[in-house]
Amino acid sequence: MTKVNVYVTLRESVVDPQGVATIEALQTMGYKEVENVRIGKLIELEVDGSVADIDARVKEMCEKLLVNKVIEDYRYEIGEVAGK
Amino acid sequence: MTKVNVYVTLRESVVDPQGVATIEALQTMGYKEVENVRIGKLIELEVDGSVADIDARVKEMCEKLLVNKVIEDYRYEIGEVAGK
Amino acid sequence: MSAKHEPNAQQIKDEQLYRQMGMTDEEFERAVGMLGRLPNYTETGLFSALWSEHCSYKSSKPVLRKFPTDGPRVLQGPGEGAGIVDIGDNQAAVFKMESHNSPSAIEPFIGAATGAGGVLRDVFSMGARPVALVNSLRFGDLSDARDRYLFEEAVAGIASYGNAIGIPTIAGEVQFDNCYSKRPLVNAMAVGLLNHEDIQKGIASGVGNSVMYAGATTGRDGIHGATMSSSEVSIDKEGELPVMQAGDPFLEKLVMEACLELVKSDALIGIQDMGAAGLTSSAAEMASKAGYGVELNLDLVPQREEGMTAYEMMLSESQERMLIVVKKGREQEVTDLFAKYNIEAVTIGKVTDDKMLRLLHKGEVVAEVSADALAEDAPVYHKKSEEPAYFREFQAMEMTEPVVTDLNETLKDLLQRPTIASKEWVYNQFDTQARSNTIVAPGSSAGVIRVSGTNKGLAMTSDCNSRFVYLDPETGGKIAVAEAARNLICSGAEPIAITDCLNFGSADKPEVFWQLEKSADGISDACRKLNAPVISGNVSLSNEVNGVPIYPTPTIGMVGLVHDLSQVTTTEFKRAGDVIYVIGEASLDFGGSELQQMMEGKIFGQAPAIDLEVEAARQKELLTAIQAGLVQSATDLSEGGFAVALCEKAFGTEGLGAGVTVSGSAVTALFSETQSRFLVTVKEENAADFEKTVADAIKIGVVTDSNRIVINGENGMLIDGTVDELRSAWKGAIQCLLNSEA
Amino acid sequence: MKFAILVFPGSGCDIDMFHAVNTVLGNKAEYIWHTEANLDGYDAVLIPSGASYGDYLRPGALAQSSQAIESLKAFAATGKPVLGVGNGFQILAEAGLLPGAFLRNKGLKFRSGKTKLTVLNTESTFTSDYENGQEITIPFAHEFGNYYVDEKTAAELESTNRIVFTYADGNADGSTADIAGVLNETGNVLGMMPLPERAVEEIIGGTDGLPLFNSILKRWSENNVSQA
Ligand SMILES: Nc1ncnc2c1ncn2[C@@H]1O[C@H](COP(=O)(O)OP(=O)(O)O)[C@@H](O)[C@H]1O
Ligand SMILES: [Mg+2]
Repeated sequence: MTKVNVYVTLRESVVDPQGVATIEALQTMGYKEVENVRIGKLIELEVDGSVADIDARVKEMCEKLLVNKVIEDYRYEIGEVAGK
Repeated sequence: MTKVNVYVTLRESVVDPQGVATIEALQTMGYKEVENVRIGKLIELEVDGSVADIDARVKEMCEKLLVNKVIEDYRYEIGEVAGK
Repeated sequence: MSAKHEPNAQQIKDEQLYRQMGMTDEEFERAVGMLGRLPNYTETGLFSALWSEHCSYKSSKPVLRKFPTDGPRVLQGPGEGAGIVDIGDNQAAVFKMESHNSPSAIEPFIGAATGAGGVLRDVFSMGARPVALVNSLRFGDLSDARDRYLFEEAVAGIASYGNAIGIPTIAGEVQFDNCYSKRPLVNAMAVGLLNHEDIQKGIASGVGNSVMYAGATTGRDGIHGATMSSSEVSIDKEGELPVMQAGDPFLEKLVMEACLELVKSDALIGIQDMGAAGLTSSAAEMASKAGYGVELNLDLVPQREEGMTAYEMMLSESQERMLIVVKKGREQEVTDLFAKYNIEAVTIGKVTDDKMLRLLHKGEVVAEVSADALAEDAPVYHKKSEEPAYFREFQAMEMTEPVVTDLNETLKDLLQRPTIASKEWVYNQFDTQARSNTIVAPGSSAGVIRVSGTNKGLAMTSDCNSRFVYLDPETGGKIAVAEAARNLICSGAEPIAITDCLNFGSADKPEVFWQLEKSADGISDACRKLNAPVISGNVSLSNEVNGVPIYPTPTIGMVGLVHDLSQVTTTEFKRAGDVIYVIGEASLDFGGSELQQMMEGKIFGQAPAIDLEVEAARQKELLTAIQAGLVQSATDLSEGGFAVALCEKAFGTEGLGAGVTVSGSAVTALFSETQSRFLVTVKEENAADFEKTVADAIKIGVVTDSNRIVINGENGMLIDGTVDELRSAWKGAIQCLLNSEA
Repeated sequence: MKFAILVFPGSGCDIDMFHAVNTVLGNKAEYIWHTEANLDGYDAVLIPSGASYGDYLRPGALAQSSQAIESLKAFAATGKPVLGVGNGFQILAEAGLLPGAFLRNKGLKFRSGKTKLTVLNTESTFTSDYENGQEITIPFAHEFGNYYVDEKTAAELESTNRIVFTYADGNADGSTADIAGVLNETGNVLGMMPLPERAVEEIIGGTDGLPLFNSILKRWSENNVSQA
């Protein structure tokens, strides 16, 4: 079984209202040192490690389903084959 | 300016409705090799690098606001001091 | 792009760079003529945005002039953010419908959400508190995965915005047809209430008064959205993803509350939202309307991104922004007021007397253009109009009755057609009860909201059967208005005005322009006859995919006044023993019907005829009967005809059914879509009075407690089914289609 | 009896609560803006529904940054009643005044409509006017209505009679143990996802929410008479 982490972030020009509201809350709570907050997604996949060309398959899943390229960017990491 | 990535995931004992829907969709689309999907958050912070003890501060922010420990776990990475 | 790298005026002309912004050679020449010199890059951007179809209505203006826009209740007709009609007691209803088709085709969630957000700003910028949302949707028939995705996401987007801002969605419609495949229509309507003295306008008057900017910061999102909305969508071109302007309902709620507080202040001169073409349109229009000029210092505009150029700032369509003109010296009050809601409000310029829109950036004048030239003097096109060949062909066709072998099965099939099926899947995602004034939530003919603190109500609906409009635009236009009015009448409301969204293909096609003209004629006639003037609206042209226009779809949003909430009437049967009446007889009307589409996979022939005299008379009589308390339930006959409407009256009940007898040919009696018809139930003891009031009412049977729908014809039983089985076909159909695989 | 309605930026349904208490019940409720930190002089606090802070990060989470939360905690500690509905429940849970947390609805979509609830505890400040086991119909509207507590907590809530309402018609959103409303340990804080303030008029959402408000009023007058 292979672990894949997909990191999905909003494209830079897209407003992130969640991030804005969160930074305001942090600052009100006294964390004035926080200068920016962007909230994205972390998608953790467990994939059958025996499949051929995981990389291409993951990329495809991202483009077809996991990521909305009109507003989002992504990158991913294919991890070690974990035991279990 | 220091970049901090906070990774928030649902605790293992909690069923993730979005993850369940996503794995179903992926399998319908033919990605039978996917065995599990969990959807979490990636919170990217930019923090004033000159602040003392960033690590402790970030931990506090997580515990007080960014993470709900009833349902979520987290880890974070404090990155390089980026120029700009 | 930094200003240094912008092409200079000569390059723009020589290399015809204005074309990339959607301007024609003639339009560029016109701009040059008005300026008396070549426009620079920023100025070219200003012209191209404000002279886009979306902002200037340059192709549709001659058509819009046909609409009746006046009436005893009209306080504000078309021309402001939203129209206003008097509803008595010093109160008024404010409403407007707007299209967000183009963005919804690209990113349906955001596109639909910002549509709701934008039209809400139109309403509260008039000084009105929004009290309800309505939406009108058109999608492909759900057999295609992309269409299912677009539909699911658009509905979720509307829900996310309306629910978060706390305004109930109480009515709407969805039509499915493959002419909308990959080119959905998302029209959003907002309705608000105000007291007469709070009416605001978008004007910039009084030399020296301050122009203030409030709300979200400006980013590079949505640049040239207005021009994009005026062209066909191309979604697949790699690397050409436009940056969508995402919405923030949380911020909008705060901006709304602040603005509603601001309208009570005498410091305020004028207010307008930054919609299409953002800062450019709001500044130019406010100056032009008032007969003044505006000078803006763009360095003062709150910016989200670094290094923005004047061009980018002026054309950004970042959401949730307002432009406000305030009496000189009162700026701090306004800043403080917004600060309470954690919103930035800053002075960015002033009103001048020279009628120019002048922009300063980094100490230089970067644009100087007459405000009227931008806002008023856009070219007006009298597009070529030509009757399409299909129309002549269809008109010449002899109508025949479809051959149906199994009436019961056909009824069940019709109930499962997504256009007819229950829309619960949609409206269960909307908070329909927020603010505790919803008297009739989605599911009946129209939504009804209580006018807070009174015993009056506002009923609202949106309607347009675009198949009829396609077959016969003039007749279809009349039907759209008449159907909307019927829905209000059936709810116990007097129709008072309409807003509309004219969704068409490219007006450069003479056949499309003809559709536009003819349907506007039909709409105008019906509005006159039914006393419902047009007080606001929106035009969306170029709705095409691969050069094929959608069916002409002039959506009508109509609002009615319920004089006394005890008169509110709904669709469903109320109790066994009540008498069932049908108003109007069926004739051979299958052109564009749901049955025709279902059986033939296409539509053809003539649209059902409509006689506006008959329509008006029946509506008036039925409303009189309802207001006199004679009517238990009422609904109009629409898609699917009589049998579908009869079933729908039982679906909302627990255990009630109907036993009726109809005359004439079975298929026509059951499924024809003849116009101006209603189904009504009346208590036995009121039957005589009802018949006296409504001339064309025909007694056909009674409400039963049998949980069955039984329809007899001249030669025996036509339909016999349990309400439960019919209901489950109708209820689950959309969900079922959405779960299907590609 | 004087009610405070806590209003956070983005709260939308404060007006529903205001209408229910003032117009329908003829009592007195006042809006308290989240920056006003003083709840002295109020007999009960109502936390309305809506999307405070846009429901961003997690519904109810960002309200924790407001001053009002500290005064709310102090108020709750006095034993006076606190009622949070919808987003108000989420705020109370995020503040640690009630156990549990909220996940997205099982079906992933915002859902609204009316739901049937079973009343399980009629001893509480909030439910004495209901019958035990009574089925009531109450409107709801939420996207994160999927209430989560771990098994141990659920068992504890049950054995201490703190589950006040359960869903009686299918629990479509997936809440643990069908829970629709819970009390804190001392019984003076109630959180529920359905919206009783929208069920106080026949012509709007029915009247099954009225007994809840009447229970609060009754308990208050009993206490105040006995103190006098
Ligand atoms: N997109 C929508 N949003 C809200 N309500 C909707 C929507 N679509 C349909 N509805 C509601 O569903 C009910 C049935 O719609 P429809 O079949 O179009 O009614 P009618 O034929 O009477 O116009 C109406 O109450 C309508 O308001
Ligand atoms: Mg309809």
